[in-house]
Amino acid sequence: MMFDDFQFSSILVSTIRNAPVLMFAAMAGLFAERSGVVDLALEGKMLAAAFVSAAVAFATQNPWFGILAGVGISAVIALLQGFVSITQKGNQLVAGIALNIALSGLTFVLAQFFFMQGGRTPDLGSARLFDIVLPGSDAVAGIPFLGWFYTKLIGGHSALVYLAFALIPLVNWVLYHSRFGLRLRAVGENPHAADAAGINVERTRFMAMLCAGVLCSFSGAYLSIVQSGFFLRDMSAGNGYLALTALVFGNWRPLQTALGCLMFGFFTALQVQIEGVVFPGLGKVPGSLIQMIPYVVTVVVLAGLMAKSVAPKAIGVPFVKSR
Amino acid sequence: MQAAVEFQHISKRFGAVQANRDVSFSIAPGSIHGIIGENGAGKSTLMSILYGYYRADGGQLLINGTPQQIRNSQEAIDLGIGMVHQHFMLVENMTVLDNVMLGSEGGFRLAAHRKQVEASLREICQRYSLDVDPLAKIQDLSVGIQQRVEILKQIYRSANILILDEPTAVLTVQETASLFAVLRLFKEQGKTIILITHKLQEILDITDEVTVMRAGTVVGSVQTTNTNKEQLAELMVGRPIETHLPRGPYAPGETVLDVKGLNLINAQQVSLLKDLNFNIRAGEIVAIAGVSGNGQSELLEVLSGMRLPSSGAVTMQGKPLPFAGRKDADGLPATFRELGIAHVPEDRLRDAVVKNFSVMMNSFLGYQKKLGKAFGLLDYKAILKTCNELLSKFDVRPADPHLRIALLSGGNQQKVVMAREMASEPKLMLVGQPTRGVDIGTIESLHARLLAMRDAGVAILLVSVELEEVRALADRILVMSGGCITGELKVEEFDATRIGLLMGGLHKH
Amino acid sequence: ADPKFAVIYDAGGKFDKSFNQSASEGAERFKKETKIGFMEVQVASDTQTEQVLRNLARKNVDLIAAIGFGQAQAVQNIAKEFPKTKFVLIDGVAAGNNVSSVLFKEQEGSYLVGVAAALSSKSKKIGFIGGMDIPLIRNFSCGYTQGAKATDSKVEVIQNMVGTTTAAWNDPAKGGELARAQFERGVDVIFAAAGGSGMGTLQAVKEKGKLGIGVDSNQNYMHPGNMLTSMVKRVDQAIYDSFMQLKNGKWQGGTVYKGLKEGGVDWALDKDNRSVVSAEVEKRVNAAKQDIINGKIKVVDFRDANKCPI
Amino acid sequence: MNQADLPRWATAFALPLLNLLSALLVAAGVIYLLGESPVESLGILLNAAVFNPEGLGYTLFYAATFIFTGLSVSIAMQAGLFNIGSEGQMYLGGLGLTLVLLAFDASLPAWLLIPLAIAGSAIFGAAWAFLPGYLQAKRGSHVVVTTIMFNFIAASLMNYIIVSFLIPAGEQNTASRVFADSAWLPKLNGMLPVLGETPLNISFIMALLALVIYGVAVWRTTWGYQLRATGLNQHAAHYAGISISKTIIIAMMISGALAGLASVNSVMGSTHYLGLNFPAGAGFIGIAVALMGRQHPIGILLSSILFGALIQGGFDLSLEKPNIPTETFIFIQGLIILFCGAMENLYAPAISALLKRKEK
Ligand SMILES: Nc1ncnc2c1ncn2[C@@H]1O[C@H](COP(=O)(O)OP(=O)(O)OP(=O)(O)O)[C@@H](O)[C@H]1O
Ligand SMILES: Nc1ncnc2c1ncn2[C@@H]1O[C@H](COP(=O)(O)OP(=O)(O)OP(=O)(O)O)[C@@H](O)[C@H]1O
Ligand SMILES: [Mg+2]
Ligand SMILES: [Mg+2]
Repeated sequence: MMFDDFQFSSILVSTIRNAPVLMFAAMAGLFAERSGVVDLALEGKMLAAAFVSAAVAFATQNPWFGILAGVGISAVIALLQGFVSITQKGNQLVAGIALNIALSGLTFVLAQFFFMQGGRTPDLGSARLFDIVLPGSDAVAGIPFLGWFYTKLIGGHSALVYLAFALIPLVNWVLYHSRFGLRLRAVGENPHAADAAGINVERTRFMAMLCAGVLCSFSGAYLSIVQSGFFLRDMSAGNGYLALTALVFGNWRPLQTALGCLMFGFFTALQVQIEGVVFPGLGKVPGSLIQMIPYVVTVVVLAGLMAKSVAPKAIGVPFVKSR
Repeated sequence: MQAAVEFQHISKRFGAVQANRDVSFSIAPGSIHGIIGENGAGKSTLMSILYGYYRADGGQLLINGTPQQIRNSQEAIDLGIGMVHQHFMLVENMTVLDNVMLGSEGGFRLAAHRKQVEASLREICQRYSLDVDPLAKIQDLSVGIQQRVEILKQIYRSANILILDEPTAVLTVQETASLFAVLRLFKEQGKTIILITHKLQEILDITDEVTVMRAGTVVGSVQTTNTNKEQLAELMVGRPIETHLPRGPYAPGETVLDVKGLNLINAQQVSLLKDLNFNIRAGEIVAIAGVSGNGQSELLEVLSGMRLPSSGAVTMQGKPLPFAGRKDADGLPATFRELGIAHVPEDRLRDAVVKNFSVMMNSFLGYQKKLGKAFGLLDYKAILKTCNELLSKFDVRPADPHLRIALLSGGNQQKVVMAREMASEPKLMLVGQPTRGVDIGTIESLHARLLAMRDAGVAILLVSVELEEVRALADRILVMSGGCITGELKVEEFDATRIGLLMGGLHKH
Repeated sequence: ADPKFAVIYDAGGKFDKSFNQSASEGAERFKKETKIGFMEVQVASDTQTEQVLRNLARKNVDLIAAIGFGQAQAVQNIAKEFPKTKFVLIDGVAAGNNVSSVLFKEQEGSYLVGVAAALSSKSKKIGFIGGMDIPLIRNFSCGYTQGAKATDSKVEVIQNMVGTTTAAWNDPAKGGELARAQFERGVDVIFAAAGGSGMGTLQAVKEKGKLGIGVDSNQNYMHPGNMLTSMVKRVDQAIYDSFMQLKNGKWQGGTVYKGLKEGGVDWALDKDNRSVVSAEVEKRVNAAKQDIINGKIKVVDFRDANKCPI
Repeated sequence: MNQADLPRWATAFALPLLNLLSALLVAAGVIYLLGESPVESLGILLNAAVFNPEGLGYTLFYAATFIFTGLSVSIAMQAGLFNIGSEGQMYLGGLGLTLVLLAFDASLPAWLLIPLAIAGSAIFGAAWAFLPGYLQAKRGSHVVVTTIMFNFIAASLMNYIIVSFLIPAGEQNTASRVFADSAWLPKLNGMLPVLGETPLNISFIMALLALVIYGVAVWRTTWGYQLRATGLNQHAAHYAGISISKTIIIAMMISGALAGLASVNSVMGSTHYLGLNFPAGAGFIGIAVALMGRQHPIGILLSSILFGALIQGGFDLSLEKPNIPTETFIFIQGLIILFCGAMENLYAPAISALLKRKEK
């Protein structure tokens, strides 16, 4: 392999594998937040989808049914979140945090109730999503660089990885080039203007929540039926919050947000690789300090290099028809 | 002839407030119909009912003779009703084109229609002589142009009944004139226009008929040709309005503020204020006239300490204002207040009040440091007493110090702000657009107070786009254009044409 | 009447597929054999531990098993308060005549699986994935490294920790990802001492057809064919023994260290990994085991000086 | 229809009560599905958390921590800042007091040692909140994001410090050594023996005091006025001569100091050593407490007690009913926050209609 010394190749591959969890969630958050609803409940939706996907995939022994069920539950939760934040005009931050807490408890309780394994679902075994081997992989596998590039970097991932990357241009198109996207942005920026233009603000926001629910479910499914092969309590492990960070980092734009997710993926991968490496002058840097890298980088980037990111103006504010 | 719009016994109540009470009148098709009334008289509420924002509690609406239930704006739009709101309803970070398309996109894929819409926009701009770039972002446009975009939207949607709620409150004379030109064109095409304004001259200039509202009810509808300002004003307020306010002789004292070579360049390297030189003396009102967006707002910000100038010397009673050695203006306005500079900002909702505070809590905003006792504790008893005095002195209605200030009408909010700033007994008073969106009764009383201050020896800097107001208050008039002072004249030399030319940037030295 | 027993699991919980679970298995075995039941609880914080211990002591439970070093201080406090109640503490030391502290020489078992790993690795790169960077886990990794290096000094050990919060024990995705990253660096055998996160690691091992090493209880059954072995830590036995002793009136306080010799730790060889472990490996590992038991090999305990010799 | 139309008793009591009942109803459904009797469970829960004095002691013990973290989140919210970082600030606060105690617990008398340690926790908490505050004020970096990041960084940093420096040689527990007796906070059961053996200590009194100070500072002082003005309208605050960046930085530091103080209760009042991950989510519960208590001292007090009771009662209940895992109470906490914190108007239309009918 070409970059053997730096293990750089491995970092890139690992980045690709790490990013989808964040990417799905961040795109989900993008829909919600661009419509003016703060989505602090990504974590909860992810967890619920991870559990339901794993449980159904196990019960049916078919990962696709699992994913489908995950989509369903996550969408239902998103709509509930919508009911609270949009219809009831409740505090969106509270709603998000409340759902996260409730779902963290509920998924455990249900997993325990159904499977009696300490809030874990049984191993999916063959009901996991398989990795796709690109055609002709065997032929090129031996070629330096190209072999690695084709079989490892762009090949050999599960369908959800490809979906995650395909989502970037798709979301970009929907947001900037479709009627739905135009209305969505208007509703998140100035709902009064949208309302005056005859747009149903609440319905548009519900649609956005639905998109958020569906996209977020893939994130959960990726965790449980691609990466782990089972559900475990609290397995979202803060990824929902990281996705939100990527969203802020990306200024609520699909391409930049995806870039933010890849950055997180990259630094996580990097951190894995340099754990235990002896640095000249420093010696072995303790693993716990190396674990900080992605977070420190984020703070530095947000503080220094990045222009101020500008949130959608109406974010977090329930729409009430008078000033 | 069948009425384009007919209100029949419309009533609407908000909590304890009866915003509309048994309102009945009709609007002839192809006419321009004015609605006037004091702040809070119920004009906007009535229009909101017509546009589907609110449901009336009782009564009936007839559009072109047919009773209609209008439940939301979409249904209003479907009936050919368009509304230009007092606060613009535009998405600021989108282009004019996107704003126009919003709600009538013509299909899921935007690109499919964009070109078409753009072409028809350009065509409309030409036809109505509205100079707007369809691809410009709203946030880059001046208020006057934004107003045009609102009109464009309505033309594009071919609204037949057009409601305009105080469209001229933020417009200059020229912009108002061009708006009215468009409105006349509309009328020629047989469209019906409803115009709400606080400016009686505009009513006389353009409307065919005018309805006067007071406290939620209609107090009369008259043909414009059969009436005059005085009669309308009296109908509105319920008492005669004084047009010529008494003022003492012009006897300026010492120089209070002296501005020399003031420059302001923003982060994008645009020069906003260019080499300003002027002074203000005790006991005089210096007015700055000009089209808005020519540096007046920035000048007020600099003089009140909200923004640092790039260069120049400003002295207050002989001492330089403490700009030197600062990186930003964070906290600076406090120092300026201590020096005796009071400030009534142009944008009161944004700068001058905290909407979610009560009237009382707003009654000392900016002066909170003065009120702190031991441990910085606030003495609410004393504050309440002072606040009640202010409310009654300035006739704020309702005079409830515990009401959230957002629930006061704009005019009454303005009274609170003015009262607060005057109560600080300043040496220099900076006043920006004091009567924007305020009804004539209130204008009268605010003007009287400013003049009384002047007579008491306070130096006053007034920024206003209303030439009427400038004429009524100023001793000296400075005209600003493009960040420069393009001319100065005494009030005796007041000449609207000449000022207009100076505002256009034509020097006459 | 029958004596009363109770088990208190730490935050990992009864089903952690690790030492808590092992403890519960020991208690279950005791229950099955003696028909004497026991109470069980899981605590979430150190404050709760004390509360629960006191509650149980008040209910006149005779022997309370506290699992995990986090409970040490609480056990010490309550043991003082209730001198008649007996306690068995796993993985920690608490003072008191009525406390039996059971410590395991994880380094010895880890040494054995390190030997097995070094012998079974083709790439001569082996991996270790721990849950959190704490001395206990470092002791696993230190023993593992000692075993591997003693077998083949050229073997490279790559080590990663899942995280720094308690979430690190419950992040199988990260556990799996770390494994995949190690594979890409050439690792082909991984020892996972990471609780629930280790499930992800072993899953990844199976997926990529590499070899994994389980921890605490015998995890060979999880992925037969891909499990080289498991480093078993017989918490179950310790609990079972302690319960039995009490029942038979032979219970004693004090601190015991359980290594290979005492049967406290071991490597697991059963039908699930039979096919993976060659005769050569089996011979070498068992030889090392003998050497440790008879003192020929001294495996350094990381915790003695908070330092690993290698 | 909104709350403004309703009388005060309805908005202050009836609505929250109805919401709480709704949350409990949903919870009862879940408990029923788990195969236990909701009524009996509620009885056990209430008894364990409220009626039994020792249980009440534990409830209040947990509440003391939540009051501080709740105040921490609340004060930042008053300045318009959403501080998610109380967890990390509390963690660092624990380090601050530990360093003081490790250095001086042998040499200083309790009356000097304890205040010094408490100051240490506040200073470390404040220092950890300074950077996010500074970055928000001067560089416009979202405090929400930076504080989330700082939580992660704190976890790593503390792990490094505890594991590398604080664990006494040969010890298993990932914790500092146990402090000398002089550093143990006086317990309240000395004064109120009925509380039994609970770790409830004087930091509960401190918490009540903090609530009062918070209430006075925010609503009765110039400083609080400036703080709230900044939180509600930055433009107006600037106009009013308030230094926005100073206000933001100070608010964040006070928020951090309060979070730091939250560590005093559990570290000096209960465990008497600094353990790994000792905050155990108290910082996040602080967010819930602040939101549910509407940043009002009484609200914060009541919701802290509610959460304390849930933890205490839930724990006992799951002891008695193995079918109901403790996690059920995490779910119930979430439900309560959802119903009471985000759906406060759920029953407003119904009550309003009821009142109207009566009027007629
Ligand atoms: N959304 C609302 N909620 C409660 N009360 C309202 C609301 N809107 C208007 N009101 C009340 O109705 C009355 C009429 O308000 P409206 O906005 O119609 O006045 P207006 O005539 O447009 O005043 P202005 O000249 O200031 O624009 C006000 O006095 C106010 O108290
Ligand atoms: N949400 C609301 N609740 C109660 N009253 C309201 C509300 N919104 C507006 N009002 C009332 O409507 C009336 C008119 O409001 P509006 O903002 O139109 O005032 P205004 O005089 O037109 O001020 P401006 O021209 O500066 O906007 C005010 O009396 C205000 O009390
Ligand atoms: Mg109005
Ligand atoms: Mg108005």
